[in-house]
Amino acid sequence: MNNRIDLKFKKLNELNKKALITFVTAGDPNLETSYKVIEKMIAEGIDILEIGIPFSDPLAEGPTIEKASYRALESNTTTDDVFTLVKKIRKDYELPILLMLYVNLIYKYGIDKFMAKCGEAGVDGLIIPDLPIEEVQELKSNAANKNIYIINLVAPTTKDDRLLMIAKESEGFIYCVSSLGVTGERKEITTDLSDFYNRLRGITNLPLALGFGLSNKTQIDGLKGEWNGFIVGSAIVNIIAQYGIDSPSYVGEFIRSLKD
Amino acid sequence: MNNRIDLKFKKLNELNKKALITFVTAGDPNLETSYKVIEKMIAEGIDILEIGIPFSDPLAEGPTIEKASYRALESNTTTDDVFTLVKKIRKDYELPILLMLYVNLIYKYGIDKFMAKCGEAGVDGLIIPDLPIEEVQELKSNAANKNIYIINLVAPTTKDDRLLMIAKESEGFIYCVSSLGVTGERKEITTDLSDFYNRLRGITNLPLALGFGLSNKTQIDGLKGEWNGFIVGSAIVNIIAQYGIDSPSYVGEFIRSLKD
Amino acid sequence: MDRKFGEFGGQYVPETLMEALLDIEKAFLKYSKEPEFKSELKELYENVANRPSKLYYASEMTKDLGGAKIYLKREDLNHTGSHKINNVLGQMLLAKKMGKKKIICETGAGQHGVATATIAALFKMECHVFMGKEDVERQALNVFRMELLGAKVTSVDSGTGTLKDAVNEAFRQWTREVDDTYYLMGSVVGPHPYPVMVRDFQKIIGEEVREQILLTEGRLPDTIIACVGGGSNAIGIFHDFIKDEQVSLIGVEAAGQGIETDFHAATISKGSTGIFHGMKSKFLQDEYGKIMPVYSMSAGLDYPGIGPEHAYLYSIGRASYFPVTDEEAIVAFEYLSRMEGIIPAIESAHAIYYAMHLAKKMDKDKIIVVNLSGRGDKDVYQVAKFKGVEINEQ
Amino acid sequence: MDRKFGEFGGQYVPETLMEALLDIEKAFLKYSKEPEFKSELKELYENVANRPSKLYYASEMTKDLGGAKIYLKREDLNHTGSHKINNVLGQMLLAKKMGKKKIICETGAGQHGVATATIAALFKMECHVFMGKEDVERQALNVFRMELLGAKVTSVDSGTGTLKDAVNEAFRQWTREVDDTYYLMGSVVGPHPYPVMVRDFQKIIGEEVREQILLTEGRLPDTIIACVGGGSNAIGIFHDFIKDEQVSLIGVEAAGQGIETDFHAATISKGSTGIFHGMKSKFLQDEYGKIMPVYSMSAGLDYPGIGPEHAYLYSIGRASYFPVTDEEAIVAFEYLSRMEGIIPAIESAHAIYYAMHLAKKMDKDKIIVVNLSGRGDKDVYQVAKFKGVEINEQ
Ligand SMILES: Cc1ncc(COP(=O)(O)O)c(C=O)c1O
Ligand SMILES: Cc1ncc(COP(=O)(O)O)c(C=O)c1O
Repeated sequence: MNNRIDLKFKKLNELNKKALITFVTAGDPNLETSYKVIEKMIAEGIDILEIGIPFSDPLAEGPTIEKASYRALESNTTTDDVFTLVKKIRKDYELPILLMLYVNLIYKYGIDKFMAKCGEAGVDGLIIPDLPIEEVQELKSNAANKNIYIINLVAPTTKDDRLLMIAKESEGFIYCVSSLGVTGERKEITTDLSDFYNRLRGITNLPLALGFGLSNKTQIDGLKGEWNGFIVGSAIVNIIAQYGIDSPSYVGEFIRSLKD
Repeated sequence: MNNRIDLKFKKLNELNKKALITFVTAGDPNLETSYKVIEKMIAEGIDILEIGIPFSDPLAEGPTIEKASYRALESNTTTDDVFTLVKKIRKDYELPILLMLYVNLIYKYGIDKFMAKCGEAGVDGLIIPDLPIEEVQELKSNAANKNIYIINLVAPTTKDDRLLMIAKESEGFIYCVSSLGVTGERKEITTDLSDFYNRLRGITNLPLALGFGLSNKTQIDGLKGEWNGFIVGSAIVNIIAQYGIDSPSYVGEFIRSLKD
Repeated sequence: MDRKFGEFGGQYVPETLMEALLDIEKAFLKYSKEPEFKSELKELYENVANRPSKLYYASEMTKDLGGAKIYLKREDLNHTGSHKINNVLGQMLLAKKMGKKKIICETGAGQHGVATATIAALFKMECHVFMGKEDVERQALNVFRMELLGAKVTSVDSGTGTLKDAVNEAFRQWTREVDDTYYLMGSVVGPHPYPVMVRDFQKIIGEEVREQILLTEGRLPDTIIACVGGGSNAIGIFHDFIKDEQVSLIGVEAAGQGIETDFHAATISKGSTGIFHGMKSKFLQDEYGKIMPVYSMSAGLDYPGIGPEHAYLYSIGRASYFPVTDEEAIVAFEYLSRMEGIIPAIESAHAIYYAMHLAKKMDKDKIIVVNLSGRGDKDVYQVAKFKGVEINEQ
Repeated sequence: MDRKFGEFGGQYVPETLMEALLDIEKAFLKYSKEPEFKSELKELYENVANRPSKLYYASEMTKDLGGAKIYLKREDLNHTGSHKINNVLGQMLLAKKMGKKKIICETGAGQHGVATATIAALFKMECHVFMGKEDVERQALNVFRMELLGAKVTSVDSGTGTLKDAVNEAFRQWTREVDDTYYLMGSVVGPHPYPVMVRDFQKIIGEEVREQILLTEGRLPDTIIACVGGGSNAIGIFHDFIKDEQVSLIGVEAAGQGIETDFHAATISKGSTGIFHGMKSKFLQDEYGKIMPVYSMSAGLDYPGIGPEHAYLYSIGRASYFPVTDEEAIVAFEYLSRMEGIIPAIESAHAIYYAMHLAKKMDKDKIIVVNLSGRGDKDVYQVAKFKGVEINEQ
């Protein structure tokens, strides 16, 4: 057990703390800004970093992250650029780094080559929104060879027998989608989250991180259940959309507000 | 034999002259002008007068007479107005007067009543472009009662056996359509008119008057065959379209040019 | 061959056209009896027109209205989208037998023009369509369809710029080139033999209905409803049932803005006997016999006359005729779209409206057949516009 | 049930949708085997879709080209004007059996949207259609048809504003309301079980062709040609003949301005294997897997992917695929209009063009069947515009 994700959750567990996982789209609005935003977030004490690779058709995203993807493509950000970015971060930091990307980016790049590059750059896990467990096998062994976890998602629609299947296949943590729909901030989460947590916890001992729609401390604190981590994405991307190359300090401020 | 039409052709025949039959739409652009145009034409020596009653849908007419019809309707000219006009002319003149009109105007007016009015006003004949001999019986006896002739038309398309039928039914004269198509001036008449004349003359002794597309003396003089009369319409209507209420003297001039 | 239906019908046209009409009558008499012509026409009905057209049980409409069972005769599913093609196939085949190479016709909604242009293309005939200026505007889609099919379309701006004026102009054109041109009349109107001939080429509709309803219901319908412009789709579905006195036959006229206004085309309701377009029949006319301008949002019903056979059926009480307004037709247009997923021609929507009205008052064991004479694709722009929706084609 | 065709197919979707897909698969497996479902579907095919569609012998085209005999499978004569309704009837019936009340779908040319809105109206289901902004503009007629039928139409302006983006947005909407909504996919694309299911609901086309051609010609055709957007009309006509190795199967892709330019949608000719819209198949993509903007004047073919079964048939050499440009499609659009009096959908015109090209090179005793997937009324404005003709709807 030497994947940084496992180590991180083990440590947080010992401290009785929850993981703060934050998301940024690489290259939005350019790679330099992304790097600075990431440095700020790390400085403010995030636990796990999730970097999105831009895609032409991010069909699991709401308008916020969809537009970030288009901005990053506008600045010609490629998968190779993202590896360079990860390498640069990894030089200075040991926190777990996850890539969020659509499966075609891996497939077209070449699965083998993609995993090799991940290993080289220091990627610890992959979040692939359009890859349900039915299709995960094609990537699994290549990823495992490079000690890279594929993080599975579960949704409120996922029934118990399927949760069990997914849990069995999972490693690192399980990405628990808080509500129906695509990514994006939500005023209110209507899913019965404590039931969702209990169903999951009854099935697996893996860390459970909740994502989709989380945007402020009050909301996170108010959530019932013993979640092991929280994933914040659109709220950060919105700040970047607003402030562009000036966003790093605003993002930093926002992260601080979540930690306070 | 006391219809003015017969008398007229008899007299012209004795003088070895051809009939000049001229047309005007009653009420174009108003009844007063029509009256003046008619007086002028009579003064210039026309032989037979043909007065058109305006109709909403004059489907045997070309654009010239069609528009005259619309102008006359614009000035609210009715069938009754036309009877008044005929009466006024008949007070002073003895030349044969023909009404040109579409069959519905008679039918809707009431066949009996219409013929009575014609008789009263001094009408000698009717030219009904949409009444082939197949349908003439319905009017025939009523017209005959008032000594009114229904002038039949024949066309270049009419075959010999049909010419014979029509000739048998005819009285006064036969209106011989010079060419295919609707009324209106023609640069050139392509029908073989001498053949047409010979076919007709082989069948009937009735006077034969040629109409459709005749517009000047040269053209009329140049026509082969021993036609007994010529009908001039659109050429006159064109003058009225151009000069409106000032047209009587121009029409007079034109008639003179035809007689010279 | 009978030239009249009672006092109605006849042949009131310029002498120039008489030989042509007699030729057509002769050819029609000859060919329509020949087995070869019959089998060729049958083949064309099937392979080109897509016949037989379905008799569709409108279950949702029936359920919703709660009265008589409603069946729709689906002429909208014919090739080119209306009943007009039946007649065009018959006459075009006749024109071909007669050795003609040029076809002229009038069109109102454009459906007859499209059908004629279509079959002219297939038969490699020259085709010239006359269409009122106003109709050219409200049925632009059909104008381009005709042009695409190789037809020449002449916009007629004399008179009211609608169907009646298109007929006038087509007649005028015909007199110019009557030697080599066939006038392909689009409805059961005009001089003999058109009303007989067009009826004979459309009567397939009713013949199919008889067979279909006997098959599904084991009995004849109680009521048959069709819209009436010139009256061809109505005669087409009525004809085979005229002898069955128990079947009530209903024609629906366009009441435009209402028959109490000056803006309608309700010939039977408000017209009187007259002679026009070659026939004695009922017309909207003034006291002197001047033909009145008429109005309907539906270009195919915007005509001041009606076929002579309808005037006759009305005069002897065998068929009844009722007016339906623009607004009511639009109600039916939307109703059928939402209820059965069928967008009817705005012409046919007039008949649908009357059926909606009548079905409610009839017992559940009664049967109504409505002739769905055409599809409504051609009308959606106009209805949108009528309802104030902005449509921008780009 | 096989989730893949060789290496192609699969189920690459967000977990949120997986249970829904599994439910659909289960329901499909269950119902599609039940005699009751089968007979209900047969009834719908006949009474609503107007099936069987004619197999039309294109005698004029055959004569003109002087080669193989050409038959057209007339899906354009189906209710709503294209093959799309076959699939919609099947899936809507399934959705009803599953107790669903809300339907969402994507549409390109608008034909699938119109078909879905139509059957949703008939089945009294709520209907929400997603359509690219650019397609909303070039197919305005269909937009209003859908609205008239009671559907809500959402114009999608993300991405390229065409079919692919409409699919993205429909997927997004589905994840929001997956509990009570059925996604009615319009072609043999997307995650399993759609490619299988849509194919099974479209295979009636080929089954009818077999019966019809055996009846008229006593043998199978030599070549079958269909246009390929997602590939449903093509699979529909191919499927029953896949086992008959002697029948050559040809798909025609949209080459837009030419496959040597950046403006085409020729997936097989220029694409590579990838994973998108829930399936592994062939896509037009860059070296990193970004989906490329595609172009075709035909909204129904303007899609960067192809159904996985086509990718498979291509990979094993059982079917061939060829590109046809906008300009060639317009040539065929006009050719078929003038030659047979049939205005084809611009999508189908692609297939017609290839048939024109191929027939000439084949012997007179050979037989080609072309799938005429839809009618062209929806396209006349666009073709007019393409040709520089001014059309003003008033
Ligand atoms: C669909 C449709 N129905 C009805 C009509 C009216 O004609 P008729 O009364 O001859 O059936 C038309 C005429 O264009 C039409 O297009
Ligand atoms: C008439 C027609 N043909 C073909 C297509 C392409 O779809 P598919 O390849 O699924 O048949 C469409 C799509 O809209 C269409 O409308």
